[in-house]
Amino acid sequence: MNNIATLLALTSLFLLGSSRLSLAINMVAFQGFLIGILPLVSGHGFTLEVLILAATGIIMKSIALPHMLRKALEKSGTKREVEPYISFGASILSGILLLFVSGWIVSRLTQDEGIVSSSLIAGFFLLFTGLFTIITRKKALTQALGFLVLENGVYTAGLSLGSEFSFMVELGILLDVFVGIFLMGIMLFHIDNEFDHIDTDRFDALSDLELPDLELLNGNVLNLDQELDEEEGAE
Amino acid sequence: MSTLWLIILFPILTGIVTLFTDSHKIRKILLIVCSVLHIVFTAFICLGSITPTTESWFCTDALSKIFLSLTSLLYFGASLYALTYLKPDEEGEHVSDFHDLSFLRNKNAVFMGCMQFFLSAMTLSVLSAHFGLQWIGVEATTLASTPLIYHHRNKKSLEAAWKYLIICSVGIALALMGVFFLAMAVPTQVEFFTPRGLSKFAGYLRTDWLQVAFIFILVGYGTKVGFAPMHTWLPDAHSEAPSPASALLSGALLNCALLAILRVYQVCAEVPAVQALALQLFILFGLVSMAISGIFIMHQADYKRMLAYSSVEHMGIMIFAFGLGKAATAAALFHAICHSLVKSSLFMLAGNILSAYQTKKVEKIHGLLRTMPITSVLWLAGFLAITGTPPFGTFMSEFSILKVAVESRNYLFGALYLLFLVLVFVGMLTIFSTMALGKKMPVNSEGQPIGYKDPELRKDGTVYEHPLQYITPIVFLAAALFLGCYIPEPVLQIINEASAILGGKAL
Amino acid sequence: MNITSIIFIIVSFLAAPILPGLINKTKALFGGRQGPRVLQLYYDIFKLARKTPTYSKTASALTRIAPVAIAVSTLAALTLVPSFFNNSAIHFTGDIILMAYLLGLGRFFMVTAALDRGSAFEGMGASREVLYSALAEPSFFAGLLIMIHETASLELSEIFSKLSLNFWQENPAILFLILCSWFVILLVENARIPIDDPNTHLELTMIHEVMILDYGAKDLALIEYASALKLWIYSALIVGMVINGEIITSLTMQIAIFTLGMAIVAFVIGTIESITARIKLVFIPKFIVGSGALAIIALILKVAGN
Amino acid sequence: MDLFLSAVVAIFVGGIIALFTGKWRGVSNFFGAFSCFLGTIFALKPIYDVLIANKTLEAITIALPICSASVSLDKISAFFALPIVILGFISAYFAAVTVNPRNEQHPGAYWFFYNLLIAGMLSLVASSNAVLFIMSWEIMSVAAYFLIAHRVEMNTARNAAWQFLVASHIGTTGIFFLFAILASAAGGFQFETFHSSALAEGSAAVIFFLALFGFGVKVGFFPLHIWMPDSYTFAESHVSAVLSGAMSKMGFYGLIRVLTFLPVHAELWGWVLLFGGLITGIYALVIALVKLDLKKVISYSSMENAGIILMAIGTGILANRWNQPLIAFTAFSGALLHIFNHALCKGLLFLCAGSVYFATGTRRQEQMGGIGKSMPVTATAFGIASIAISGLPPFNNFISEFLIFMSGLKAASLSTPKSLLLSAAVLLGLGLIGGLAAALFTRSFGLVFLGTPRTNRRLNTKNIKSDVNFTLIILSAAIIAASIFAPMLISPFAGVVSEIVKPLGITYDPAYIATISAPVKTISLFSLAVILITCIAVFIKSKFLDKNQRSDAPTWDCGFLKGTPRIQYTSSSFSEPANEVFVSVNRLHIRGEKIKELFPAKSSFHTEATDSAEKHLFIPAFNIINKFLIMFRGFQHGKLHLYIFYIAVTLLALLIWKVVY
Repeated sequence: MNNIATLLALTSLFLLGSSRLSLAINMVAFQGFLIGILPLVSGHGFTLEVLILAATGIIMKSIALPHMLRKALEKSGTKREVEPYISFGASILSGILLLFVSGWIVSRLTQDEGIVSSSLIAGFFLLFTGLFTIITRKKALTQALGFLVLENGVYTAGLSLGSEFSFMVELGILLDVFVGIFLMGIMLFHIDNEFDHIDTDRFDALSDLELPDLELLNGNVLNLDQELDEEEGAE
Repeated sequence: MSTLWLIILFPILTGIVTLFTDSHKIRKILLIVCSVLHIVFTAFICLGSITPTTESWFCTDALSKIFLSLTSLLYFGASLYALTYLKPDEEGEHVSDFHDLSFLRNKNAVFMGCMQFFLSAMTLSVLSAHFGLQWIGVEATTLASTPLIYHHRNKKSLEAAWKYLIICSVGIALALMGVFFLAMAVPTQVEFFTPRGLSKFAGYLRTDWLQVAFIFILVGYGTKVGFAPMHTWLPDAHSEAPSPASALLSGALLNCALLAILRVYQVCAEVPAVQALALQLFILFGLVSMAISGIFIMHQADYKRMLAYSSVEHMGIMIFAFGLGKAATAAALFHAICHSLVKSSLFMLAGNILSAYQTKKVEKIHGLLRTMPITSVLWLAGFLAITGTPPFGTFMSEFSILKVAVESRNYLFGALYLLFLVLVFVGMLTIFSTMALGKKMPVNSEGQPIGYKDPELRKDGTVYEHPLQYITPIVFLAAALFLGCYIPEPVLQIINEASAILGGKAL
Repeated sequence: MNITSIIFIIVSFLAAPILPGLINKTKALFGGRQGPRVLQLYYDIFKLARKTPTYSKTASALTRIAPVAIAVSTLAALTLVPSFFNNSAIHFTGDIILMAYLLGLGRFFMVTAALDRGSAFEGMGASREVLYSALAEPSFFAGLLIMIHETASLELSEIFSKLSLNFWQENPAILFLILCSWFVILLVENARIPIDDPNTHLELTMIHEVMILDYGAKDLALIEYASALKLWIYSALIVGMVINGEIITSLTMQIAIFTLGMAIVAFVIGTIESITARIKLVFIPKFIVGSGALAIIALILKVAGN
Repeated sequence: MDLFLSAVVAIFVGGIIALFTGKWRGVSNFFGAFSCFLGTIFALKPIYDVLIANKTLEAITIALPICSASVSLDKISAFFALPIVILGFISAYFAAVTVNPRNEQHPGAYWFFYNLLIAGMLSLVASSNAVLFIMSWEIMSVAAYFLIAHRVEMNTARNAAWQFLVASHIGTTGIFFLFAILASAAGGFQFETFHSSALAEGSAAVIFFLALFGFGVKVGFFPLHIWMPDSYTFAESHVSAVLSGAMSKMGFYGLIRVLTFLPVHAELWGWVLLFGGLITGIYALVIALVKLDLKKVISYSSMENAGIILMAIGTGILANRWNQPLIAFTAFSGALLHIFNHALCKGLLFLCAGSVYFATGTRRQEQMGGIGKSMPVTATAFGIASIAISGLPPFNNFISEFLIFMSGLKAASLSTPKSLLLSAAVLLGLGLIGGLAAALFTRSFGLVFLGTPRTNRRLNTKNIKSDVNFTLIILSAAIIAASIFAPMLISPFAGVVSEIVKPLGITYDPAYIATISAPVKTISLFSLAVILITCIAVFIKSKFLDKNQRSDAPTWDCGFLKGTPRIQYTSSSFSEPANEVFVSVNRLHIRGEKIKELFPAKSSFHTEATDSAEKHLFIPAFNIINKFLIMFRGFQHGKLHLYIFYIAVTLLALLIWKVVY
């Protein structure tokens, strides 16, 4: 369990440091695989349900979704994430910082129990890495990857806490995540079609920076004297 | 299998059928049939004829009933409205074209199908008692509504949909984390992972975990509800979505997410320390949301975005009220009802204006009272209703909330609350009076307007308004007006019951 | 209403036009001229009263009504003036306010009538008149306020009669200041030099005279008479304020002293008119406000004295 | 009470019928106006019962969503219902004959909001429940908003309406808050419960100042008056009459009503009202003197009268505080009488202005002149109203101002320095206000109705609506009647006064009524005498003395041979000397070239007068607020990753703040 947690953390760090998108997809796929086998090693026994869940998880997260993302990547013709908001080196450093933060939070949270769960740290770390990726990267594809990592983090944390729900709910959650990322994949295609790029930093047509030109909003609305003429004209 | 599954599953079925139907007419019929069926089911649930068999998945308490009937009602209104709003299929739009994964080709089929999925998801999230199931429902609403937002298939709607999907997914993922923590807060394995199930362990809940869980869930679902500063997707999505979808998003979806938070609060209320934290955060998020929305409603250039911000504001009002507790809880629930009715009508009316003028810019629209008499009168009435002007129901709730704030000696909060309400009022008044009043459009010799995009004017200088375009707003606004003058006994009873569930007093 | 007040009204009614004559006589005295007769105004009024009026084409009914209204309101004000240090014909709590405002009513008609003919000059006079009288009003009330405070009485005749000799002896400064400010008001309200020069020939500098440029005949007679009456009222107020009527017991003595007082007021006005020049129009508001300031200084002195 | 409520309902229902019959102009007009007539006449009966017959009407309880509210009519309510009923009736008539024949307007909407306004005001005064009060208050404001904006074609009307509703809403928040405080202290929304509630002194002060703020907006308390001149100006004249004559009185109603809830009135409040009123009154007149728009002048005069009334209320509070019941009684009576009288005068003035506007199509005094000859009834009515509003005898406003003067005079006879200050403020202030008001209204009356037309294209006699003369005559007659029968008003109004001070535990000696009636009686007789003598004298003069008069001469032009109508004194030149005096408050902004050469070319010259409060207080404040709000707009910049960043930061901040830390 600890080993898997360490591996998860390492893949995340790797993700932060790599500029090549195909590599990043592979990393995430590997992460999906690791998370898929996590329930098997967490010592809950090998019931049929656990096996099905693990299999579904692996198929979805490490095969289907990465495949789709790869297709999207091919179609868009992009290879690298260029000029992220925070450079790759700094990202790795921040990643390490985030790792410490996760450790700190987890240690504070579990101080009553006196145990520090490494997989919980990994969960938090994945969550933060996912957020960090979405925040600092520009390509829509990377953001989708970031979301996947975040989702992995949540899942890992959930497993490490041992808070398991019934089979159906777990399956439902998996399905939801899958559909979500699937949708993102579809939209990646659309983005590529519409914009000829998948850079989300150029997604800023929708903002409130523009001010309306309304007569009622300039201070002169208080002074209506000069408008006498208009009214007389209308009569 | 509980019969409750039926109400969740049949919209999915009709939705799938819709998705693969080529005839626009049949799709329309399916849409309406689905909504009517849903209303019938809802009526049975509200009357208590359908109840969950076990406690583990669903509950149909007063809270669920309120939000379910709101959802059902708004959905009915929105589908009626969608009948006229959706233009007939364009040439070459076939359903079964799966070419290069670029999603289904037929916009209308996707839209109507997803509406029904959306309904199902919302129903699931409202009815579910199990926190995991509820999470699935809320996430499903996001997934089902993304295609709705992308309906127009242009750059802006794509951008809006992408932002919506990413932000809400992130938020809801955080909420899932919170749900896991919630499970940790219970020392032993629980039989029912539901509010009632957890409440049985009231004395044994672990404060730390519960607090963390609550924060994660509040931030997570709060993103979906649209609390500032997580509301950023909301104006984009609401303004780009087609109006029936905006009406549903604003009137129904936000409520569903709010309900999810309230369900968690039900558990938190069992532990005083966590309850104090929760109430504090409620008030904080409420005031921040109101302030932010006020700022953006002032100087707003786009009337649909203005309505979206107004939703942020009203969610803020409600959560603020929940934070105050006591009678304000009931007031907030009442407010939720009135807000849903009014806001969805306003979005529909905005749709009318948009389809006539083809612009969402406030500054380009003047003298609506001349060109679209019915829409603009309703538009003004909606303005009064949404800003809490008596005798609309919103006034009653807003005033009772203020009274509770003062009663509990939160003078500062009360004053801020009023200040933000004024800010919103002024901003909205500016926009509504610019649009409805003022000079009529200059027209050329043929009576067609000059310098504007091109509403097709008829001889008398007005735009044709289809009855379906305004019948729902009329009914909804009338209902909001009626509720402001008199609350029928069953409604009052159910509100008070729901308020009691949340530890509040009667209205 | 007693016999004294009836005598007073009759006397005032008849004798009012003497005052301008006296003033003119004084001025002539200072100028070393013989000057017009003291009764000149009577002659003028009688002469005018015999003539038939001519009106401007622009004039409306108001021009015809105004002289009557002015005369009536001034006469009405007269009934409220203390008669020879005794009660006025009609006296009640706060009568002085009615008196002040009745004179204001006369002014209203004077001003609007001036605007009635559409003459630039008359409008000019009107615009000055309304401002100066508006500014004079507060200082009038300021003086009144001190006297009310001293006498604790709200009727004009009572106020004057209660202003005891003591007050004169103890607070000569205060009373003097009030006197000064009221005297300025007298000058302002009656269009005397240094505010206004009734004898000037340059319409641009006139105030009162320019407003009645268009009047002639009976109307002018009425207005001239009302003006004289107004001067009489103000003079009577000043006399009543300065001279303590309580100590003079017999009516004849009262009448004699009152007459003497009025003559002195006329003489003082004449003297002022002789030795000062008309001040520049832009300084008039300051002059009036300054006189108000005197009254307010008196008020402060009074409060400090308490 | 049933009758009163049914009157309200009748008016309201009439409005709705008129709304839905809007297509048929005549039908709509009929229902709208007729229901107003009917309702106002019915409402008179209960008002009479309460005010004069001293009956108490049984309260009626209405169920509202959050409480049950009772409706009742006490003396204060009945008193304030009077102006509503009178002006509601007369303006409805005016509207029926003038506005709605015009084609571009939708009569249904007009009547709906008009009737809603009247019904709202009537239910406002009748409600003895906070929720119902606020509801009626808001309905009244909203109805007024739509009435002001009724001429939808005009951006000015829209802007004025915007100002109105913004101001009104900001004020309403104060009212919201104060009622919330009262209700939470009393534990109920009924007014009866407010009386018995034990309020801390601090919260009483808060309530008072909130009330002053909230209701001050409606009455035009400086500097909250800013919306008022514009709204009254750009609304239809008969609407302005109702707004100024009745609606702004609702502000006084609210203030007085709230005063009755407070167990003790602090001295400070009295001073604030006194000096606030004084400043309001003088400021209004000083600004009005630079304004050239007839209706704006009348609007500012509303503000001036509000100042006088506030001064009187302040005097009353101070005198009560000093245990001078007679002075307090006089001041309160004066305030109430002035409210009533002002409603009549202001209604008449606005209706006259409306009638002039129909004839000339302008409100600019600079362009009018000589209208009196073609509109003698309007001119006479305006003249009467001008004399009255300037506070000159023989008309009613003088009598009410006289009472206020009396309270000041009486205070002067007290021996404390404070009382001297009070009476100095009242006497000097009222003196100046009276003088300036006279200046203002001689200007308007003289320049609009007298002289010759300043431009010849104005004054289209075809447009003169003689139908409206009926309303003018009625109101003029009412003014004269109120002057002559003023003593009869004192005793019913005294009942209102005693109801106002009853919660303070003060009862006034009934003999006071006689004390203050005595001078009022004399004045009324005096007024009657002055009116009669003047009439007789004028009659004699015109019949016998002016026999051979000629009226064909030109106006004496002092040797300037080419007199034209344009050489007449204009509105701005008339007030120029006054403006010179008050230049620091009402500085004009002059645009245009100065003449330099001996034979100048054609040049233009334009002056603009803004309200100083507007220019130096509100516009800068609005700009600052605008800038401040715009600062935050960068928050919604459209960058997705930063949006996610907000979420992350919120989450982390909360985690660190609340849990981990």
